[in-house]
Amino acid sequence: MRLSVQPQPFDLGAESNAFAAQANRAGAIVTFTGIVRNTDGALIGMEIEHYPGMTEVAIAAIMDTAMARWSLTDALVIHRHGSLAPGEAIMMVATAAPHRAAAFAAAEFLMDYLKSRAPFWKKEVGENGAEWVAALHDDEQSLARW
Amino acid sequence: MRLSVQPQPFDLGAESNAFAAQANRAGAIVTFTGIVRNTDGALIGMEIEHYPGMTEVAIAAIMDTAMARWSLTDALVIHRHGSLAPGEAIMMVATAAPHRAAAFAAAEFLMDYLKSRAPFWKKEVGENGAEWVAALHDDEQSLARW
Amino acid sequence: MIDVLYFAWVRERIGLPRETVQTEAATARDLIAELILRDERYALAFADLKSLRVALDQKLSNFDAPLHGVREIAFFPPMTGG
Amino acid sequence: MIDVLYFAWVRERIGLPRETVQTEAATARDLIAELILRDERYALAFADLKSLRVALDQKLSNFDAPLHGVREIAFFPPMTGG
Repeated sequence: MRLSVQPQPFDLGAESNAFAAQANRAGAIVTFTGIVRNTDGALIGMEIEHYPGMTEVAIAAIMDTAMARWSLTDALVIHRHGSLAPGEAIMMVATAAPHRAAAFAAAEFLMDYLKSRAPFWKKEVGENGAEWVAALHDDEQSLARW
Repeated sequence: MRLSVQPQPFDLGAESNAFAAQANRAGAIVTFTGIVRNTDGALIGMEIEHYPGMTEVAIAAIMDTAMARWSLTDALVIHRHGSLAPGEAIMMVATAAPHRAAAFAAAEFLMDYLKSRAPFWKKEVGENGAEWVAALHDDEQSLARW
Repeated sequence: MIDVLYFAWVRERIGLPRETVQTEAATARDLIAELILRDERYALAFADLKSLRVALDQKLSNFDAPLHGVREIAFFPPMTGG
Repeated sequence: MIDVLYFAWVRERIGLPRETVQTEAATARDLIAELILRDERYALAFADLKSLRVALDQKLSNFDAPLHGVREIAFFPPMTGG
Protein backbone atom coordinates (compact mmCIF):
# COMPACT_ATOMS: atom_id res chain seq x y z
CA MET A 1 0.00 0.00 0.00
CA ARG A 2 1.41 3.37 -0.99
CA LEU A 3 0.15 6.93 -0.61
CA SER A 4 1.78 10.04 -2.01
CA VAL A 5 0.53 13.62 -1.72
CA GLN A 6 2.89 15.61 -3.91
CA PRO A 7 3.22 18.76 -6.01
CA GLN A 8 5.19 16.98 -8.76
CA PRO A 9 3.61 15.37 -11.83
CA PHE A 10 3.54 11.58 -11.80
CA ASP A 11 3.88 9.10 -14.65
CA LEU A 12 0.64 7.11 -14.97
CA GLY A 13 2.34 4.43 -17.05
CA ALA A 14 5.32 3.95 -14.75
CA GLU A 15 3.08 3.93 -11.68
CA SER A 16 0.70 1.41 -13.28
CA ASN A 17 3.54 -0.91 -14.22
CA ALA A 18 5.18 -0.68 -10.80
CA PHE A 19 1.83 -1.38 -9.13
CA ALA A 20 1.11 -4.36 -11.41
CA ALA A 21 4.59 -5.79 -10.84
CA GLN A 22 3.94 -5.95 -7.09
CA ALA A 23 0.42 -7.31 -7.40
CA ASN A 24 1.46 -10.89 -7.96
CA ARG A 25 -1.39 -12.54 -6.10
CA ALA A 26 -4.00 -10.39 -7.83
CA GLY A 27 -6.02 -11.35 -10.87
CA ALA A 28 -7.52 -7.90 -11.34
CA ILE A 29 -6.10 -4.39 -11.30
CA VAL A 30 -8.18 -1.24 -11.66
CA THR A 31 -6.75 2.24 -12.04
CA PHE A 32 -8.54 5.57 -12.05
CA THR A 33 -6.87 8.76 -13.22
CA GLY A 34 -8.35 12.22 -12.84
CA ILE A 35 -7.28 14.80 -15.40
CA VAL A 36 -7.62 18.59 -15.54
CA ARG A 37 -10.37 18.80 -18.12
CA ASN A 38 -10.66 21.68 -20.51
CA THR A 39 -13.67 21.19 -22.72
CA ASP A 40 -13.95 24.71 -24.10
CA GLY A 41 -10.35 25.86 -24.03
CA ALA A 42 -11.09 28.63 -21.51
CA LEU A 43 -9.22 27.08 -18.60
CA ILE A 44 -5.69 28.32 -17.96
CA GLY A 45 -4.98 25.99 -15.08
CA MET A 46 -5.99 24.58 -11.73
CA GLU A 47 -4.73 25.33 -8.24
CA ILE A 48 -5.13 22.60 -5.66
CA GLU A 49 -4.88 23.51 -2.00
CA HIS A 50 -4.67 20.88 0.72
CA TYR A 51 -4.36 20.50 4.46
CA PRO A 52 -0.89 19.07 5.10
CA GLY A 53 -0.98 16.42 7.78
CA MET A 54 -4.72 15.85 7.73
CA THR A 55 -4.63 14.91 4.05
CA GLU A 56 -2.28 11.99 4.57
CA VAL A 57 -4.09 10.74 7.67
CA ALA A 58 -7.53 10.98 6.05
CA ILE A 59 -6.45 9.17 2.88
CA ALA A 60 -4.56 6.46 4.77
CA ALA A 61 -7.69 5.78 6.81
CA ILE A 62 -9.79 5.51 3.65
CA MET A 63 -7.25 3.13 2.12
CA ASP A 64 -7.15 0.93 5.23
CA THR A 65 -10.93 0.65 5.09
CA ALA A 66 -10.86 -0.31 1.40
CA MET A 67 -8.06 -2.87 1.87
CA ALA A 68 -10.00 -4.64 4.63
CA ARG A 69 -13.48 -4.42 3.17
CA TRP A 70 -12.58 -5.80 -0.28
CA SER A 71 -9.61 -7.98 0.76
CA LEU A 72 -7.37 -6.08 -1.62
CA THR A 73 -3.86 -7.37 -2.21
CA ASP A 74 -2.66 -3.79 -2.75
CA ALA A 75 -3.80 -0.18 -3.14
CA LEU A 76 -2.20 3.04 -4.34
CA VAL A 77 -3.23 6.69 -4.10
CA ILE A 78 -1.29 9.57 -5.62
CA HIS A 79 -2.78 13.06 -5.35
CA ARG A 80 -1.15 16.27 -6.48
CA HIS A 81 -1.45 19.75 -5.03
CA GLY A 82 -0.24 23.11 -6.32
CA SER A 83 -0.50 24.37 -9.90
CA LEU A 84 -1.67 22.11 -12.73
CA ALA A 85 -2.14 22.78 -16.44
CA PRO A 86 -5.07 21.51 -18.54
CA GLY A 87 -4.49 17.89 -19.57
CA GLU A 88 -2.30 17.13 -16.57
CA ALA A 89 -3.18 14.24 -14.27
CA ILE A 90 -4.50 15.40 -10.89
CA MET A 91 -4.48 12.08 -9.12
CA MET A 92 -4.72 8.35 -9.52
CA VAL A 93 -5.85 5.38 -7.51
CA ALA A 94 -5.05 1.74 -8.18
CA THR A 95 -6.51 -1.36 -6.57
CA ALA A 96 -5.47 -5.00 -6.87
CA ALA A 97 -7.70 -7.93 -5.89
CA PRO A 98 -8.16 -11.59 -6.74
CA HIS A 99 -11.35 -10.81 -8.73
CA ARG A 100 -12.61 -7.89 -10.75
CA ALA A 101 -15.73 -6.99 -8.76
CA ALA A 102 -13.67 -6.20 -5.65
CA ALA A 103 -11.05 -4.19 -7.57
CA PHE A 104 -13.75 -2.08 -9.26
CA ALA A 105 -15.80 -1.51 -6.10
CA ALA A 106 -12.76 -0.54 -4.03
CA ALA A 107 -11.53 1.93 -6.68
CA GLU A 108 -14.96 3.59 -6.85
CA PHE A 109 -15.16 3.70 -3.06
CA LEU A 110 -11.72 5.33 -2.83
CA MET A 111 -12.71 7.90 -5.46
CA ASP A 112 -15.99 8.75 -3.74
CA TYR A 113 -14.19 9.32 -0.46
CA LEU A 114 -11.33 11.28 -2.00
CA LYS A 115 -13.89 13.56 -3.68
CA SER A 116 -15.71 14.46 -0.49
CA ARG A 117 -13.61 13.51 2.53
CA ALA A 118 -9.96 14.19 1.72
CA PRO A 119 -9.04 17.83 2.45
CA PHE A 120 -8.31 19.14 -1.04
CA TRP A 121 -9.83 22.21 -2.64
CA LYS A 122 -9.68 22.94 -6.34
CA LYS A 123 -9.63 26.38 -7.90
CA GLU A 124 -10.08 26.84 -11.62
CA VAL A 125 -8.08 29.66 -13.14
CA GLY A 126 -9.55 31.05 -16.36
CA GLU A 127 -9.04 34.09 -18.52
CA ASN A 128 -11.67 36.00 -16.54
CA GLY A 129 -10.35 35.15 -13.11
CA ALA A 130 -10.28 32.26 -10.69
CA GLU A 131 -13.10 30.37 -9.03
CA TRP A 132 -13.26 27.69 -6.36
CA VAL A 133 -14.83 24.50 -7.60
CA ALA A 134 -18.10 23.87 -5.78
CA ALA A 135 -18.69 20.49 -4.15
CA LEU A 136 -21.36 18.55 -5.99
CA HIS A 137 -24.43 17.30 -4.23
CA ASP A 138 -24.03 14.14 -6.33
CA ASP A 139 -20.59 13.53 -4.87
CA GLU A 140 -21.94 13.73 -1.35
CA GLN A 141 -24.83 11.47 -2.32
CA SER A 142 -22.56 8.87 -3.86
CA LEU A 143 -20.99 8.25 -0.45
CA ALA A 144 -24.31 6.90 0.75
CA ARG A 145 -23.98 3.75 -1.33
CA TRP A 146 -21.05 2.36 0.67
CA MET B 1 -11.15 3.69 -30.15
CA ARG B 2 -8.69 0.84 -30.53
CA LEU B 3 -9.03 -2.93 -30.34
CA SER B 4 -6.22 -5.44 -30.50
CA VAL B 5 -6.48 -9.23 -30.25
CA GLN B 6 -2.91 -10.42 -30.15
CA PRO B 7 -0.61 -13.22 -29.00
CA GLN B 8 2.15 -10.82 -27.90
CA PRO B 9 2.48 -9.37 -24.40
CA PHE B 10 1.52 -5.72 -24.06
CA ASP B 11 2.95 -3.00 -21.84
CA LEU B 12 0.26 -1.79 -19.43
CA GLY B 13 2.17 1.39 -18.63
CA ALA B 14 2.89 2.35 -22.23
CA GLU B 15 -0.70 1.58 -23.25
CA SER B 16 -2.08 3.61 -20.32
CA ASN B 17 0.09 6.60 -21.15
CA ALA B 18 -0.74 6.48 -24.85
CA PHE B 19 -4.44 6.23 -24.03
CA ALA B 20 -4.29 9.14 -21.56
CA ALA B 21 -2.35 11.30 -24.04
CA GLN B 22 -5.19 10.97 -26.57
CA ALA B 23 -7.96 11.50 -24.03
CA ASN B 24 -7.67 15.27 -23.96
CA ARG B 25 -11.34 16.03 -23.48
CA ALA B 26 -11.72 13.49 -20.71
CA GLY B 27 -11.62 14.19 -17.00
CA ALA B 28 -11.64 10.54 -15.99
CA ILE B 29 -9.76 7.47 -17.19
CA VAL B 30 -10.37 3.97 -15.87
CA THR B 31 -8.24 0.96 -16.75
CA PHE B 32 -8.80 -2.67 -15.92
CA THR B 33 -6.07 -5.27 -16.29
CA GLY B 34 -6.61 -9.02 -15.94
CA ILE B 35 -3.61 -11.05 -14.83
CA VAL B 36 -2.90 -14.79 -14.81
CA ARG B 37 -3.32 -15.40 -11.11
CA ASN B 38 -1.37 -18.06 -9.30
CA THR B 39 -2.37 -18.11 -5.69
CA ASP B 40 -0.90 -21.48 -4.70
CA GLY B 41 2.02 -21.76 -7.10
CA ALA B 42 0.57 -24.84 -8.82
CA LEU B 43 -0.20 -23.12 -12.12
CA ILE B 44 2.35 -23.56 -14.90
CA GLY B 45 0.54 -21.39 -17.41
CA MET B 46 -2.61 -20.54 -19.27
CA GLU B 47 -3.64 -21.26 -22.86
CA ILE B 48 -6.19 -18.94 -24.40
CA GLU B 49 -8.05 -20.08 -27.50
CA HIS B 50 -10.20 -17.72 -29.52
CA TYR B 51 -12.38 -17.60 -32.61
CA PRO B 52 -10.50 -15.44 -35.15
CA GLY B 53 -12.85 -13.13 -36.97
CA MET B 54 -15.75 -13.43 -34.57
CA THR B 55 -13.61 -12.18 -31.67
CA GLU B 56 -12.86 -8.85 -33.29
CA VAL B 57 -16.45 -8.31 -34.50
CA ALA B 58 -17.95 -9.22 -31.12
CA ILE B 59 -15.61 -6.93 -29.16
CA ALA B 60 -16.00 -4.02 -31.59
CA ALA B 61 -19.78 -4.27 -31.19
CA ILE B 62 -19.46 -4.24 -27.41
CA MET B 63 -17.15 -1.21 -27.60
CA ASP B 64 -19.53 0.69 -29.89
CA THR B 65 -22.34 0.08 -27.44
CA ALA B 66 -20.23 1.35 -24.52
CA MET B 67 -19.03 4.43 -26.40
CA ALA B 68 -22.60 5.47 -27.21
CA ARG B 69 -24.25 4.57 -23.93
CA TRP B 70 -21.78 6.40 -21.68
CA SER B 71 -20.68 9.12 -24.15
CA LEU B 72 -17.09 7.99 -23.83
CA THR B 73 -14.39 10.11 -25.42
CA ASP B 74 -12.32 6.98 -26.04
CA ALA B 75 -12.09 3.25 -25.34
CA LEU B 76 -9.40 0.60 -25.65
CA VAL B 77 -9.47 -3.19 -25.51
CA ILE B 78 -6.39 -5.41 -25.75
CA HIS B 79 -6.86 -9.15 -25.33
CA ARG B 80 -4.18 -11.78 -25.71
CA HIS B 81 -4.49 -15.35 -26.93
CA GLY B 82 -2.00 -18.22 -26.95
CA SER B 83 0.32 -19.19 -24.09
CA LEU B 84 0.66 -17.05 -20.98
CA ALA B 85 2.74 -17.50 -17.84
CA PRO B 86 1.56 -16.77 -14.29
CA GLY B 87 1.77 -13.05 -13.54
CA GLU B 88 1.39 -12.05 -17.18
CA ALA B 89 -1.38 -9.65 -18.20
CA ILE B 90 -4.19 -11.38 -20.12
CA MET B 91 -6.04 -8.29 -21.23
CA MET B 92 -6.83 -4.69 -20.48
CA VAL B 93 -9.63 -2.27 -21.10
CA ALA B 94 -9.47 1.52 -20.78
CA THR B 95 -12.28 4.04 -20.87
CA ALA B 96 -12.18 7.84 -20.99
CA ALA B 97 -15.13 10.06 -20.12
CA PRO B 98 -15.81 13.58 -18.87
CA HIS B 99 -16.79 12.25 -15.42
CA ARG B 100 -15.80 9.28 -13.30
CA ALA B 101 -19.17 7.52 -13.01
CA ALA B 102 -19.35 6.98 -16.78
CA ALA B 103 -15.75 5.82 -17.06
CA PHE B 104 -16.22 3.28 -14.24
CA ALA B 105 -19.58 1.99 -15.49
CA ALA B 106 -18.35 1.58 -19.07
CA ALA B 107 -15.22 -0.30 -17.96
CA GLU B 108 -17.30 -2.70 -15.84
CA PHE B 109 -19.77 -3.17 -18.69
CA LEU B 110 -16.95 -3.97 -21.13
CA MET B 111 -15.48 -6.47 -18.68
CA ASP B 112 -18.79 -8.20 -18.04
CA TYR B 113 -19.33 -8.61 -21.79
CA LEU B 114 -15.77 -9.71 -22.50
CA LYS B 115 -16.11 -12.37 -19.79
CA SER B 116 -19.26 -13.95 -21.22
CA ARG B 117 -19.76 -12.79 -24.80
CA ALA B 118 -16.36 -12.54 -26.47
CA PRO B 119 -15.26 -15.91 -27.92
CA PHE B 120 -12.24 -16.71 -25.75
CA TRP B 121 -11.68 -19.91 -23.80
CA LYS B 122 -9.10 -20.26 -21.06
CA LYS B 123 -7.30 -23.46 -20.16
CA GLU B 124 -5.22 -23.68 -17.01
CA VAL B 125 -2.13 -25.83 -17.29
CA GLY B 126 -0.91 -27.25 -14.00
CA GLU B 127 1.51 -29.90 -12.84
CA ASN B 128 -1.22 -32.53 -12.92
CA GLY B 129 -2.56 -31.68 -16.35
CA ALA B 130 -4.68 -29.06 -18.05
CA GLU B 131 -8.26 -28.02 -17.43
CA TRP B 132 -10.67 -25.70 -19.23
CA VAL B 133 -11.82 -22.85 -17.02
CA ALA B 134 -15.55 -23.16 -16.37
CA ALA B 135 -17.79 -20.18 -17.00
CA LEU B 136 -19.11 -18.77 -13.74
CA HIS B 137 -22.81 -18.43 -13.12
CA ASP B 138 -21.95 -15.09 -11.48
CA ASP B 139 -20.41 -13.82 -14.70
CA GLU B 140 -23.55 -14.63 -16.63
CA GLN B 141 -25.65 -13.02 -13.89
CA SER B 142 -23.59 -9.84 -13.88
CA LEU B 143 -24.69 -9.16 -17.48
CA ALA B 144 -28.24 -8.74 -16.25
CA ARG B 145 -27.44 -5.42 -14.58
CA TRP B 146 -26.81 -3.59 -17.86
CA MET C 1 -22.06 -27.51 -47.57
CA ILE C 2 -21.31 -25.77 -44.37
CA ASP C 3 -18.07 -25.08 -42.49
CA VAL C 4 -18.32 -26.41 -38.95
CA LEU C 5 -15.90 -25.07 -36.33
CA TYR C 6 -15.22 -26.45 -32.86
CA PHE C 7 -13.50 -24.68 -29.98
CA ALA C 8 -12.07 -25.54 -26.57
CA TRP C 9 -13.18 -28.92 -25.17
CA VAL C 10 -15.66 -29.40 -28.03
CA ARG C 11 -12.69 -29.30 -30.40
CA GLU C 12 -10.73 -31.68 -28.19
CA ARG C 13 -13.54 -34.21 -27.92
CA ILE C 14 -14.25 -34.21 -31.64
CA GLY C 15 -10.54 -34.20 -32.41
CA LEU C 16 -10.45 -31.50 -35.06
CA PRO C 17 -10.86 -27.72 -35.20
CA ARG C 18 -13.00 -27.53 -38.33
CA GLU C 19 -14.50 -29.56 -41.13
CA THR C 20 -16.77 -29.04 -44.08
CA VAL C 21 -20.02 -30.98 -43.84
CA GLN C 22 -22.46 -31.90 -46.59
CA THR C 23 -25.86 -31.47 -45.00
CA GLU C 24 -29.46 -30.45 -45.54
CA ALA C 25 -30.00 -29.85 -41.82
CA ALA C 26 -32.50 -27.06 -41.18
CA THR C 27 -31.12 -26.07 -37.78
CA ALA C 28 -28.04 -26.54 -35.59
CA ARG C 29 -30.04 -29.09 -33.58
CA ASP C 30 -30.68 -31.11 -36.74
CA LEU C 31 -27.03 -30.89 -37.76
CA ILE C 32 -25.96 -32.18 -34.35
CA ALA C 33 -28.34 -35.13 -34.70
CA GLU C 34 -26.71 -36.00 -38.03
CA LEU C 35 -23.19 -35.68 -36.62
CA ILE C 36 -23.96 -37.87 -33.61
CA LEU C 37 -24.93 -40.70 -35.98
CA ARG C 38 -21.53 -40.49 -37.65
CA ASP C 39 -19.23 -41.13 -34.70
CA GLU C 40 -19.34 -41.46 -30.93
CA ARG C 41 -16.87 -38.57 -30.62
CA TYR C 42 -19.72 -36.29 -31.64
CA ALA C 43 -22.08 -37.99 -29.21
CA LEU C 44 -19.55 -37.24 -26.46
CA ALA C 45 -19.06 -33.62 -27.51
CA PHE C 46 -22.77 -32.90 -27.91
CA ALA C 47 -24.04 -34.90 -24.93
CA ASP C 48 -25.27 -31.81 -23.07
CA LEU C 49 -26.46 -28.95 -25.25
CA LYS C 50 -27.06 -26.75 -22.20
CA SER C 51 -23.29 -26.60 -21.74
CA LEU C 52 -22.79 -25.51 -25.37
CA ARG C 53 -23.14 -22.35 -27.39
CA VAL C 54 -23.59 -21.96 -31.13
CA ALA C 55 -22.63 -19.17 -33.52
CA LEU C 56 -23.97 -18.81 -37.07
CA ASP C 57 -21.69 -16.89 -39.40
CA GLN C 58 -19.79 -15.61 -36.36
CA LYS C 59 -22.84 -14.37 -34.47
CA LEU C 60 -24.13 -15.97 -31.27
CA SER C 61 -27.38 -17.75 -32.07
CA ASN C 62 -29.46 -20.68 -30.80
CA PHE C 63 -29.85 -24.34 -31.73
CA ASP C 64 -33.20 -23.83 -33.45
CA ALA C 65 -32.33 -20.88 -35.71
CA PRO C 66 -32.56 -21.68 -39.45
CA LEU C 67 -29.30 -22.66 -41.15
CA HIS C 68 -30.53 -21.57 -44.57
CA GLY C 69 -27.84 -19.40 -46.18
CA VAL C 70 -25.40 -19.89 -43.28
CA ARG C 71 -21.86 -20.68 -44.40
CA GLU C 72 -20.11 -21.14 -41.07
CA ILE C 73 -21.40 -22.67 -37.86
CA ALA C 74 -19.36 -22.92 -34.66
CA PHE C 75 -19.88 -24.95 -31.49
CA PHE C 76 -18.15 -24.14 -28.23
CA PRO C 77 -18.59 -24.01 -24.46
CA PRO C 78 -19.61 -20.78 -22.69
CA MET C 79 -16.93 -18.15 -23.21
CA THR C 80 -14.39 -17.39 -20.52
CA GLY C 81 -12.65 -14.26 -21.74
CA GLY C 82 -11.54 -11.21 -19.80
CA MET D 1 -4.64 29.06 23.01
CA ILE D 2 -5.64 27.26 19.87
CA ASP D 3 -4.22 27.20 16.35
CA VAL D 4 -6.90 28.16 13.85
CA LEU D 5 -6.42 27.21 10.19
CA TYR D 6 -8.37 28.43 7.18
CA PHE D 7 -8.46 26.89 3.71
CA ALA D 8 -9.72 27.79 0.24
CA TRP D 9 -12.19 30.70 0.15
CA VAL D 10 -12.39 30.80 3.93
CA ARG D 11 -8.67 31.58 3.94
CA GLU D 12 -9.12 34.17 1.20
CA ARG D 13 -11.99 35.96 2.97
CA ILE D 14 -10.19 36.07 6.30
CA GLY D 15 -6.93 37.00 4.61
CA LEU D 16 -4.60 34.60 6.39
CA PRO D 17 -3.94 30.87 6.41
CA ARG D 18 -3.56 30.42 10.16
CA GLU D 19 -3.42 32.24 13.45
CA THR D 20 -3.16 31.45 17.12
CA VAL D 21 -6.21 32.55 19.12
CA GLN D 22 -6.54 33.11 22.85
CA THR D 23 -9.96 31.76 23.68
CA GLU D 24 -12.08 29.95 26.24
CA ALA D 25 -14.67 28.97 23.65
CA ALA D 26 -16.30 25.63 24.44
CA THR D 27 -17.15 24.74 20.85
CA ALA D 28 -16.32 25.73 17.27
CA ARG D 29 -19.65 27.56 17.16
CA ASP D 30 -18.62 29.61 20.21
CA LEU D 31 -15.21 30.33 18.71
CA ILE D 32 -16.83 31.56 15.50
CA ALA D 33 -19.07 33.89 17.49
CA GLU D 34 -15.97 35.38 19.16
CA LEU D 35 -14.13 35.80 15.85
CA ILE D 36 -17.10 37.48 14.17
CA LEU D 37 -16.99 40.17 16.87
CA ARG D 38 -13.36 40.91 16.05
CA ASP D 39 -13.62 41.85 12.38
CA GLU D 40 -16.10 41.84 9.53
CA ARG D 41 -13.79 39.59 7.50
CA TYR D 42 -14.76 36.80 9.89
CA ALA D 43 -18.43 37.69 9.57
CA LEU D 44 -18.08 37.36 5.83
CA ALA D 45 -16.21 34.04 6.01
CA PHE D 46 -18.59 32.52 8.58
CA ALA D 47 -21.84 33.91 7.18
CA ASP D 48 -23.22 30.49 6.24
CA LEU D 49 -22.10 27.61 8.42
CA LYS D 50 -23.93 25.11 6.23
CA SER D 51 -21.35 25.81 3.53
CA LEU D 52 -18.48 25.15 5.94
CA ARG D 53 -16.76 22.15 7.47
CA VAL D 54 -14.68 21.99 10.62
CA ALA D 55 -11.84 19.70 11.66
CA LEU D 56 -10.56 19.32 15.22
CA ASP D 57 -6.95 18.16 15.47
CA GLN D 58 -7.14 17.14 11.81
CA LYS D 59 -10.29 15.06 12.12
CA LEU D 60 -13.61 16.07 10.59
CA SER D 61 -15.97 17.10 13.36
CA ASN D 62 -18.98 19.34 13.91
CA PHE D 63 -19.55 22.86 15.19
CA ASP D 64 -20.86 21.73 18.57
CA ALA D 65 -18.12 19.26 19.51
CA PRO D 66 -16.17 20.26 22.65
CA LEU D 67 -12.91 22.13 22.06
CA HIS D 68 -11.45 21.03 25.39
CA GLY D 69 -7.94 19.70 24.78
CA VAL D 70 -8.03 20.52 21.07
CA ARG D 71 -4.84 22.18 19.81
CA GLU D 72 -5.73 22.79 16.17
CA ILE D 73 -9.02 23.72 14.58
CA ALA D 74 -9.55 24.19 10.86
CA PHE D 75 -12.38 25.79 8.87
CA PHE D 76 -12.92 25.12 5.18
CA PRO D 77 -15.56 24.62 2.50
CA PRO D 78 -16.66 21.10 1.47
CA MET D 79 -13.72 19.23 0.00
CA THR D 80 -13.29 18.88 -3.74
CA GLY D 81 -10.51 16.34 -4.13
CA GLY D 82 -10.16 13.50 -6.57
